[in-house]
Amino acid sequence: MEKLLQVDDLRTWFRTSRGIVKAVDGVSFDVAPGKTRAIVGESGCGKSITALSILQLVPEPAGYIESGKIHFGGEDILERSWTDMRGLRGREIAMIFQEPMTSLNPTRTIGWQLSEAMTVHGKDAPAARARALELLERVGLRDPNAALRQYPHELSGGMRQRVMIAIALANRPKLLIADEPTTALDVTVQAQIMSLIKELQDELGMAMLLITHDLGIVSEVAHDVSVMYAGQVVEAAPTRDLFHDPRHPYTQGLFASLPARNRRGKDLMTLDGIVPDAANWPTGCRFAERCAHRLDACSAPPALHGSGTHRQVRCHLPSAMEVTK
Amino acid sequence: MSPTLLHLLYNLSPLALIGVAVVIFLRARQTPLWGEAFRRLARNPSARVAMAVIGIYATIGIADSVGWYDATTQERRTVIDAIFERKPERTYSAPLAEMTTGEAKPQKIREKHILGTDSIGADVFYRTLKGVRTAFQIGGMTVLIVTPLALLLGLTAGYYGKWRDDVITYIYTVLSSVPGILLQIAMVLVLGKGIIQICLALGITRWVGLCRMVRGETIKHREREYVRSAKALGVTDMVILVRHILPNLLPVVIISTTLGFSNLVLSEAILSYLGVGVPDNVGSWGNMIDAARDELARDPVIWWNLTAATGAITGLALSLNLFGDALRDAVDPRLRS
Amino acid sequence: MLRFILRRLLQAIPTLLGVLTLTWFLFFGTASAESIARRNLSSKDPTPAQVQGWIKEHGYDQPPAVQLRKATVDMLMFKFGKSDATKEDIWTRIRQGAGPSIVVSSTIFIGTVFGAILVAVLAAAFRGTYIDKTTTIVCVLLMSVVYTVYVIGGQYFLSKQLRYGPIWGFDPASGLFKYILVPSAIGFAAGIATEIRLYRTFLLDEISQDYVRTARAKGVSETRILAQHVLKNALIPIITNTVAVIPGLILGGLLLENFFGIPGLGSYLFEALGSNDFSVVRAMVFLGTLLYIFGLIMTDIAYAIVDPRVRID
Amino acid sequence: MSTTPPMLDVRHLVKQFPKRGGMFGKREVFTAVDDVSFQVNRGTTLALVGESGSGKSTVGMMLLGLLETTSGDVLYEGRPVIGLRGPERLALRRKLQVVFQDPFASLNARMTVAELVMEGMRVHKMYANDAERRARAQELLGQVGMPAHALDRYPHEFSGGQRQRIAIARALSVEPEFLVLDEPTSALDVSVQSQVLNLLRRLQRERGLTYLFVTHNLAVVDYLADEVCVMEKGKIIERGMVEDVFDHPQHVTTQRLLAAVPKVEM
Repeated sequence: MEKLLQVDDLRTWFRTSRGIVKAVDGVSFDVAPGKTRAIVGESGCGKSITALSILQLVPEPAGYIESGKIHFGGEDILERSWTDMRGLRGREIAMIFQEPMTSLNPTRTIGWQLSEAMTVHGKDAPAARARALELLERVGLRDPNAALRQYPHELSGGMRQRVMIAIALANRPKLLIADEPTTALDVTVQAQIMSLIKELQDELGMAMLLITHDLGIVSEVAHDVSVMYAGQVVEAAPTRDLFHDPRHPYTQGLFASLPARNRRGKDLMTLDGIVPDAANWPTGCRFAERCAHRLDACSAPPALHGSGTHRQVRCHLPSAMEVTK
Repeated sequence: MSPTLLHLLYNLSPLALIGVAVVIFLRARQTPLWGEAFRRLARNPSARVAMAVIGIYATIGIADSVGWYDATTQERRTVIDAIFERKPERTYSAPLAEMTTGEAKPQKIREKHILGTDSIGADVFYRTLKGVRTAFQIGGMTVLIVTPLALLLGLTAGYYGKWRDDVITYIYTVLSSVPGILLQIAMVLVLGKGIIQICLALGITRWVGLCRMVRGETIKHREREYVRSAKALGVTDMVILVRHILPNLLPVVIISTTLGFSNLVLSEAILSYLGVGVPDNVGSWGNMIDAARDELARDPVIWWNLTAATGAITGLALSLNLFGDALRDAVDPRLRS
Repeated sequence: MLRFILRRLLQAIPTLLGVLTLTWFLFFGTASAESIARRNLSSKDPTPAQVQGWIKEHGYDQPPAVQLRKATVDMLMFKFGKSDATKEDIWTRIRQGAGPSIVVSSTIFIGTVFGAILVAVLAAAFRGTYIDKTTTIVCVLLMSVVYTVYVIGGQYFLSKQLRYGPIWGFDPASGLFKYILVPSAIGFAAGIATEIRLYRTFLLDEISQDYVRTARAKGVSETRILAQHVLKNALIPIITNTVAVIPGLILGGLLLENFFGIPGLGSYLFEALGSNDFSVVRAMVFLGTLLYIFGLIMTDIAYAIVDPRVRID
Repeated sequence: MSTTPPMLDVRHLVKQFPKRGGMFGKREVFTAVDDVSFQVNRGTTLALVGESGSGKSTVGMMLLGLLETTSGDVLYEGRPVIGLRGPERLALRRKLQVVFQDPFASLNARMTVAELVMEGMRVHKMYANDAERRARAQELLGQVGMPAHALDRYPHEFSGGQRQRIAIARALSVEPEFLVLDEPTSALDVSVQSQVLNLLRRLQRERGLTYLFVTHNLAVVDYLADEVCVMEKGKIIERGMVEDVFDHPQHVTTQRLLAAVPKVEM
């Protein structure tokens, strides 16, 4: 099947006082049209930087894309200049962020910010205004007419995230990048927002790249998952396969460390040690230091085995390599 | 006490000051924040130049603070006096001039006055050097008034809140409502001229800004979890203020003090110009600039007196500003990763 | 809004009372009438009779209650009395001086604020580049020069050498522009650096906010982000930082006016300083404070207008 | 049916905050905690759950005396603790300790780990001298799984999970009986969360600690807690044994909360 988004060997690095921090260091994945790919990983694994790299929104001047290819609709959009990217941002690829409280301009009305998303892409102001009302209604704001004239601080966190969704979907993008869209919200609001996103995704036939650390959300929403660790994808598979049968020791550890009723009275699995320093990745397998199944081979960097459509694992263990055949 | 002994004691004060500074520096270098900040400063070229310049000024100031009792003139003479004092000429001469003008018998003065003499014949270079100590005295003493006052009141108001906060906020609102320069003028007018009086006037008007900042920061820190967990352990308020909150405020306090110091040096010149500054018999850049006003109006123009004072004061203020900026960059947590 | 303004005015009353107490303390509490008289009398060693005569003539012998009234009630009624030195009516001089002062200082103020916003926006737009760095260095340099040097040097070069304007005097009838050009230029040069630095910080604080990233993700151009998003938000601290000084513009510039012979309130105060004229200084301190408190109230109102997050009820 | 009195008995606790009002307006109040009562038995874990703004953290702060109560009583081992002053309050503080959510904010960055862990012992004049306290601090760090060389380092040199262990060691330094755990794992990644949860479980087992676990994470409650109180808008709307409440939620809010948790299907 033709891929909507294809990221190849992406490297996004940062110049810092400690040297070059290789936050994203050779990440590859793809997103099929209308489908959802989740990127999961713990804090500092590079998942958010990966998302920002796609829109070339990595915080400059410290951050830069060192190498890699990002194909969107067949075109390598890394070739585009920053200015050329503007036509793509918000129109073809939209993005929503984690912090609904700070992601909206505090001194502009909701209507203004929503209309702007359309007028910068050529829609005339009255039409944008009309569509803004329609969108606010669609994302479930109680009084969309009033909301147009309201300022962000007058809305609750959940409502603001709905406005962010409306802004993102204003131009019917082909791809939505959702970077931890529900992390800052209460659990009941999380559920509402996630189901709204899913609903709108189906309605618009849009593809989604979901960045999250919440395995529960992944399990409910994503078709495919890529698990990131230390700036790399360590395992990728269709969601069901990955959840039923995680192969990488890190993924296995992640699942085994989840607290649950049936683990009461027993110790949870832990991953001892800490993530290595991004300014100084180990030369071999980056997980080796915390891995319970470490082999001699692990002092050499493992490749990402397997095909893109089924399962890929970055591990030297025979049990991990076997499934990729 | 014999004058000689008095002067010896007098000499100890700058040395004690240096000693305290060295001890503080060495202790600070042990802590991760300041240790890292000093390393960053040492790497920053403009900070290095600024520190070198400040060091030169400080050396001059200290040399001018170490002296002895001269039995013949019955006055105190300092190291600077001994090395740089020149006999006044009868009238002005340009920098490195061959001769003074207006003399009945022109005498050779070459290399006597490298920056020339002013309209009454005083050596400009010597006067410029004498201004250094005054500048440091005013800056330093004012800082010694401002910082403890602002810290004490700001921490109290911010931490305890309630009526203490109301009273302190009221006091500084009233003080800051009077435009600073007017209050300073009024105070010196009432207290009379003198270095201590200027420091008092500057101190009373300057502590408000720092106090307001300290209060705001303290309120922020008061709500932080580390303060709460200390309270839960039973740590007393006094210890929380001194051991927990104060060290976290020090970076902003030190930076604002450094930048404030340069401002104080400049303020002295303005106050002296307004006639409410340093007494005329004390060497100060403000007084030199004041005198230069007439020297520019005459013909031929005497420009070197103004230029020397301006150069000296700008050099010091600029170095302090650059150093303060570099220090801010060095401790700014946003730049840390 | 009316309620808000009213409440804010009421809140200013205790501050005003505090200031009145402070001025009273400064001028009547600490300095004895005799010392004031001695400083004002021209002869070096005045006889006790001369001193007593002066005290009586200038009303410093009145009982404390009367002096307290002079320092509070009379001040609030703008009854400043007569100058100690020249015996002119202070209020008349203040009214005469306000005009010239406000012309010069508001020219400087407007020029500085708009100039600083312009430069700060440029520096922020090119943040991190040599344009930004040069601006910063020039600002630090400008900030390190004493104000008096700006005035003395500026007058010497601009008026005396280049003859862009008269060295002395103020005669609006023969063309206002030429009289205010050089003083304004000097005031502008002396004041702009601090403002640029401040505004640049405000702008950079806004640029690093999350909503800017949202705007970029929407496809908004950098120019538009700066103009429509960042500037609007940065204007809030800019406005609230500048509004407070607006009423005080009436007081003019102490040094600048004196130097160029502009007969404003700055000159008046300068003269009063030279002649130890306590009554004038007292009146000016009070007036300055009143204007500043008024400025603070205006600041709060401006805040309520420009920042939608501030609730005024 | 236990006959011994509960270790902690909270009765009709109320906390009201004044709303921001003008000088003309009437003094309005916001009730953050509204008539909350519960008991915690020795050696057990009571979870206080609810969404943000439900008042759960406010309850914790009041128990610790970090926030004044508006009304109500708190009995610790049968003795009232509200309004205690001086030595009695200090003695209580030894028994009741707290671990906060954010290990980056709860450890003063300007103090070394040794200073942090020893501070409480100094306050309560435990052990004869600093050398003994230091030895004890080292022992405690070992118990929470921290290396010995951690003593002379500063908090920023450690990861989030390690810092949380330092915070736990600091709380344990005064040998408390009761710990208020205020979202102790919310700022941590799952793989680190499990380390902290295991540690908390072990400490409870070994030292017979009693926990009040304030959290919004229902999975953690399901794993760790014995009893649960569900809070909404300052009130306790449902309480009971975790299994009962989670399997048969009575209140509609509890049902909604439970339904909203995304399930990991494996």
